[in-house]
Amino acid sequence: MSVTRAEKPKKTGPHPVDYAKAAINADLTTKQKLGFLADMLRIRRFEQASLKLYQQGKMGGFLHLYIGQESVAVGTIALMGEHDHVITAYRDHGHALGVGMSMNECMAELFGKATGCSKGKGGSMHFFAPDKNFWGGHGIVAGQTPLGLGIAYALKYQGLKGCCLTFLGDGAVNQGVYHESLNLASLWDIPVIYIIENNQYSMGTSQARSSAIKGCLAERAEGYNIDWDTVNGEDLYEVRAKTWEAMQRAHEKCRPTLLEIDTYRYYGHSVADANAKKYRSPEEIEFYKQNHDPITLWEKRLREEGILDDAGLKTIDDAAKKEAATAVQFAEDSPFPELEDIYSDIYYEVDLGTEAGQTGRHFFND
Amino acid sequence: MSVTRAEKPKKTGPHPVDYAKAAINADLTTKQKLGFLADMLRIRRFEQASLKLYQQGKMGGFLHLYIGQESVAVGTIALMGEHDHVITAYRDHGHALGVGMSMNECMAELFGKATGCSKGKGGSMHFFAPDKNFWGGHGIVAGQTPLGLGIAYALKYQGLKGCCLTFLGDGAVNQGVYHESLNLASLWDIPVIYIIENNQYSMGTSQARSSAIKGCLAERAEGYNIDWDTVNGEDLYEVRAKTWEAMQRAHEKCRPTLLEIDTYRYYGHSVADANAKKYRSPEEIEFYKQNHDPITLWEKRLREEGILDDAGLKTIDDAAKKEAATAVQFAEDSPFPELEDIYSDIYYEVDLGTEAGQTGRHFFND
Amino acid sequence: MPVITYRQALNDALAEELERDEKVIVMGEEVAEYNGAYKITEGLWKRFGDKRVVDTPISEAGFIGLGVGAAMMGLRPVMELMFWSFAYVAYDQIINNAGCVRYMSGGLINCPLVIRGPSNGGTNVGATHSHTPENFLANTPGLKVVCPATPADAKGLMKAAIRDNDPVCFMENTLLYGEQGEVPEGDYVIPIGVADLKREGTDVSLIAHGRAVLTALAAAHRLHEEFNISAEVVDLRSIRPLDEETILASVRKTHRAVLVDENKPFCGVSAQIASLIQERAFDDLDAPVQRVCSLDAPAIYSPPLEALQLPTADRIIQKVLAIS
Amino acid sequence: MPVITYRQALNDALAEELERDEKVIVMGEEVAEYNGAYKITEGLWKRFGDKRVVDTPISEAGFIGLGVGAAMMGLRPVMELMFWSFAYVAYDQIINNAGCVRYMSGGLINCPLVIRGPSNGGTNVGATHSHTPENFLANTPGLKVVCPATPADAKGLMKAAIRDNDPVCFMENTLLYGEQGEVPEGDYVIPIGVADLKREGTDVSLIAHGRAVLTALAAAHRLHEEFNISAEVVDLRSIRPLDEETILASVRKTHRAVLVDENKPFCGVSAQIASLIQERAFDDLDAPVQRVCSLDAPAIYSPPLEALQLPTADRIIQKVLAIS
Ligand SMILES: Cc1ncc(C[n+]2csc(CCOP(=O)(O)OP(=O)(O)O)c2C)c(N)n1
Ligand SMILES: Cc1ncc(C[n+]2csc(CCOP(=O)(O)OP(=O)(O)O)c2C)c(N)n1
Ligand SMILES: [Mg+2]
Ligand SMILES: [Mg+2]
Repeated sequence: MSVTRAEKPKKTGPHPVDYAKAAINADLTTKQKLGFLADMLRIRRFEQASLKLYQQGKMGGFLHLYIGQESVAVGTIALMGEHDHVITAYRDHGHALGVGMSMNECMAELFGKATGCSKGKGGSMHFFAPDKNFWGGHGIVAGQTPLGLGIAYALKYQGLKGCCLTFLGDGAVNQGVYHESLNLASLWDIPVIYIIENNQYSMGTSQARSSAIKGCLAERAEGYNIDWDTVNGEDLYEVRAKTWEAMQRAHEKCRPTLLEIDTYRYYGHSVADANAKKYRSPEEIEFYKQNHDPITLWEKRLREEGILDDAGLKTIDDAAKKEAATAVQFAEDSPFPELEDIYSDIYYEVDLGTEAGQTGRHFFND
Repeated sequence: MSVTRAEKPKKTGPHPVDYAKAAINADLTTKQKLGFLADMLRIRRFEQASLKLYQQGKMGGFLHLYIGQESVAVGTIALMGEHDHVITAYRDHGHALGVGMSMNECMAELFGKATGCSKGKGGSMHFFAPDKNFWGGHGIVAGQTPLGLGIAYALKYQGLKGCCLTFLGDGAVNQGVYHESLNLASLWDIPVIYIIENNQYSMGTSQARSSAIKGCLAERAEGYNIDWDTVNGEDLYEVRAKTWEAMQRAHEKCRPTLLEIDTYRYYGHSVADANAKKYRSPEEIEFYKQNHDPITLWEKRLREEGILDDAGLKTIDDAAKKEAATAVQFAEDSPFPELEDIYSDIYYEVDLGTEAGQTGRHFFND
Repeated sequence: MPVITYRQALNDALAEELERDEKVIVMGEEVAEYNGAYKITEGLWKRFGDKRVVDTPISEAGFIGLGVGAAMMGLRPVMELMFWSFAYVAYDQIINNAGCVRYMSGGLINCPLVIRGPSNGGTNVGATHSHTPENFLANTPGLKVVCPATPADAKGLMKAAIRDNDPVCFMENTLLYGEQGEVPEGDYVIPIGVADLKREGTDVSLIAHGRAVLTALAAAHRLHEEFNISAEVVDLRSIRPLDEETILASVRKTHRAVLVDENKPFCGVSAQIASLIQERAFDDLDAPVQRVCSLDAPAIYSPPLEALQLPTADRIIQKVLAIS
Repeated sequence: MPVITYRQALNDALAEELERDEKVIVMGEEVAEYNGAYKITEGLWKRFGDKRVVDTPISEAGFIGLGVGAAMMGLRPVMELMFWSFAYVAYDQIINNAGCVRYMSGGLINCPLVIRGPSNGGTNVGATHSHTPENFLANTPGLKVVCPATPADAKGLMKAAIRDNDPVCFMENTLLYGEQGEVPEGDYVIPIGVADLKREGTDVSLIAHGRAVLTALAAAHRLHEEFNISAEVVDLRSIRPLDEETILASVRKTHRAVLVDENKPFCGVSAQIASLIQERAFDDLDAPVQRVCSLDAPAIYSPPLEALQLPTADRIIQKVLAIS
């Protein structure tokens, strides 16, 4: 029943528009362009390291790898200004590193260490960095979609020109709360940008088996009178150009946008996904790796533009690898939380020892 | 902020299509046509009686009147065949009487009597008659929408040519579960027909203040690749013609449909609605009563067709009034449930005294 | 002290907090232009305008989630559920997002959100509209749960809830909205987590929350009049945090406890209290702790029957007599 | 008797019931082509085909509601929640539709639905994925709740649940799926509502359900070996209906009870059991009933810490020693 996507490769022909020429891309400096490469490689090297350590049993729970989708997080998040925020689902390493979180705190979180970004309490699915406008990391499919709305609502309430990039997967579009959020976003002119990272599968279920649509998932926005677009996610320039358009709509008109960005994940749904190569053929995966890898394509582009050579690439990649290795060491060396840490970070008032945190019993073990 | 709808009356000009000529209407007998009048009047007289008794304190809880919307229930439900089913929300008196429930059992239910259709356990919002393919009466907004899907699913599973008419309000379209249901209905080819009874308000909130749309509420079906239509609910012929089209689609192709039927309620959201004349002007209500009353319009039509005169109308109306009066007496005379009845109708196995109903403790009072 | 209704007390608290802190917003179905389905928000929209008092579509999961997101950003949304029963369509947002986001972020986030509305049976609105989920919500570390029984408590606790930096589930009762009582003037705030002795007594402790407190007081009155039994009435006021010391002190004094609780019995709040008392005051007990809950069936519509389904003074008295 | 895993026992039960009754359908996310996220439905799609074993989109409220509607019409859907934690997005459908429709219709409808899936902490998947809502669900008259601890119970109770004409919430545990045990051959059905003495003893009753039964058995073993204390282990198996007589008989024999429960403490299942025991076996108790629950915080991710958050044999032993 599942469609073999490799038979229907994405359009690879010349783009009708060259997004490199879009205003938001035209002025990019070499440094910025190389920076995007570095950002994508940071994600990939971090995850490759974490995969190895997961397989060595250094982590528990799930590990959902973002490898193959790096251009989406980097392409969008790099556009964020002071009042732009981001929230996503459990496949959150790319976004976390994208906003500038250190590999140390992220890797330590995977290890469940007290030095982790969430002190070892959240794990892979729950990275957070509010100081970097990154609001997680959420495990319940589509559960983050109204939160993104609320973040954007708060920006507007405070008169700030900002938006909230709110990511979800292609499988998440069939959760009701997402639709409630679309209606609210449009009805109230909330500067939220929903970004469907369409990697074609929700676990082992192809998009065709989970969503009834006419043309594409983003088209559902029509019913809510929301502007929408589809984006070729392997082209960083296109991702930037179309996301920027949406951000301007949010900043200038407080209107939401729904973007659907085509992308692909190379690994299973999570590392524990034993069926990773059953619901789609190894050939399909290989086809994407060969022809649609966003890092390779960007690298190629930068070479064509004459700003990258082998040595340059090596320098950037080595730095990413080294940061990852250092992070692994940091995580290894860090302590686990203490038993009593189980009871902190539940109530703000208790943590801060305020009066409100001291009246009555808050926890019901002895 | 609320739009005064009376300023924008519905189109009253000549219909582009004369639905009286539609196949499903062309062959109607005089008896059938008068029957629809009788059915609508039964609803109105039943509710007028119940309103009076509610105001006398004979009932508890809510009483959501259907008055003004009668053509929707009657126009659609009269089309039902052996394998067609119906489910709706809390504004359910019209549908209940429409499937042929007796006023006695309905009125007794409002009184909370043991002779009520739900033995006094459900009340106004929870009328049921599964033997007449009527599955309630549901109080949580949109909560019935996946149930209608399941009923239709079961029909298809059993190879029966049927459908489930699943009613909801214009305010219910913003509950997530309804969207989940639309996707499932289309994805799996389920013969469900969603019917939005758009009476323009959800409690005191106009449609414009609750739903962001492009053209109309039904258009959201596009995003799920579902056929849809809008219907002028004051024209019984149109309601029948368009619903029948949807039913044929369900019967023959197992495909869902979304219909949006324009209608209007004369009373407040419920009888307890103190604001009934605040969120919309008395003029607006009067305008609808004068120009868009579905019973008056149908009556007029039958007179034009030469099959109804004053005497005929009186006979039908008297019968409805008499049935209502009898029902009130029946309800008055009926006993309340006994205290021990509180504990029946919870578990089938307990009620039937099966082995499964007798192992372990089921209820936790002494 | 002025005598006002429970409804007015809530309305005053909301108005004062809206006035005091512009981060406070009130949001929910029909709270603005309609003045609230139960008129708790009467006049607020007119006074504070569209920005501060906001009508929502019927999208509880969506707007509660929105409230959580806005609270994470520092706003202080007070979200009305027209009935707490409707929390079940927003359950994930309440438990997982409001309740867990601080923990999962290792304390980087806090969520100063109030979710409020009536949570009660007794108004003949049937099973789906009569849920009382304070037991469920209080099961969740990360949430606070408050159930005021009187106008004064309603006001003082609402103000505390809005100022609290953690998510507070604030459970009212449609049958209490019209109840009158004295309410101190001025900035009256009652700390969350402090029970209140609503009546002193020596022979038995009646421990209750919400409207059950009034039922317990009625029973205490009759126990005194008809049986010369002196019943103490402890009003929990807050379910989580819970003022265990006041409960235990009362039981250590009276040696007998009857718990009155409009929850369904299985794992109701009173199950927790019974478990607590037998554990921490075992040797002080002269008789088993008794519970009077709603009769264990979905809420029945039939008005005379539903009146019997909720705890009644009669049932409390029977239980007290059985252990006296 | 063949020794098989808990997973295989469930799979066998599903296969046998699919075979026996063509009204049975299995539905959920990834249950068909993927063979189930936890492989409980392995092979069923291949054997029974698209009509009987159905993959759903990620729409729990929608498909659970669909299951309720189909069950009202006489089908017998067995719906998988990939985790019981995801019930919170379908809560209204479970409580209000599955749980209340029979009552609200005055008994005209019944709903032979099974909702099944794992409900447990301990696998480091964080707070949102580690809920154990058996207490909440059992609070609802109209729902049944079953929590098997062993392969044999898993099989026998699953078959009973599918044949039951009321909605059954069937709660498994990912940490048990690989556990092995003897399972009788043939049409093995265990009535819902009957507890099981998993170990006889005389000094203290350990009362538990689900995986906590294994923890209790481990503690009982060590209590015997290290302290010469004879602990009886009562496995509730079913939470609602509840086999109170077996619980009370055990306590009347041992005079001491320690309840072991992976719920969070506030209003956990063990609160109800403690309340029951002190009420009905007050004079038989030599010491207060003690509870060992999950430590009262959202589930922590950090693997070594989460292992300590769940009830451990050590904590059980401490409690037993404290009252012995
Ligand atoms: C409400 C809910 N249902 C089910 C799950 C289990 N689950 C986690 S991820 C996932 C697939 C999601 O797919 P998609 O949205 O496409 O995101 P992707 O994994 O491809 O990034 C499922 C079913 C969940 N976490 N939450
Ligand atoms: C989930 C939920 N939220 C809120 C309510 C309260 N409520 C009952 S009816 C209603 C308005 C529904 O309006 P609409 O869908 O247009 O139906 P109508 O009353 O016009 O028939 C509201 C808000 C409810 N019953 N369930
Ligand atoms: Mg996907
Ligand atoms: Mg309406």
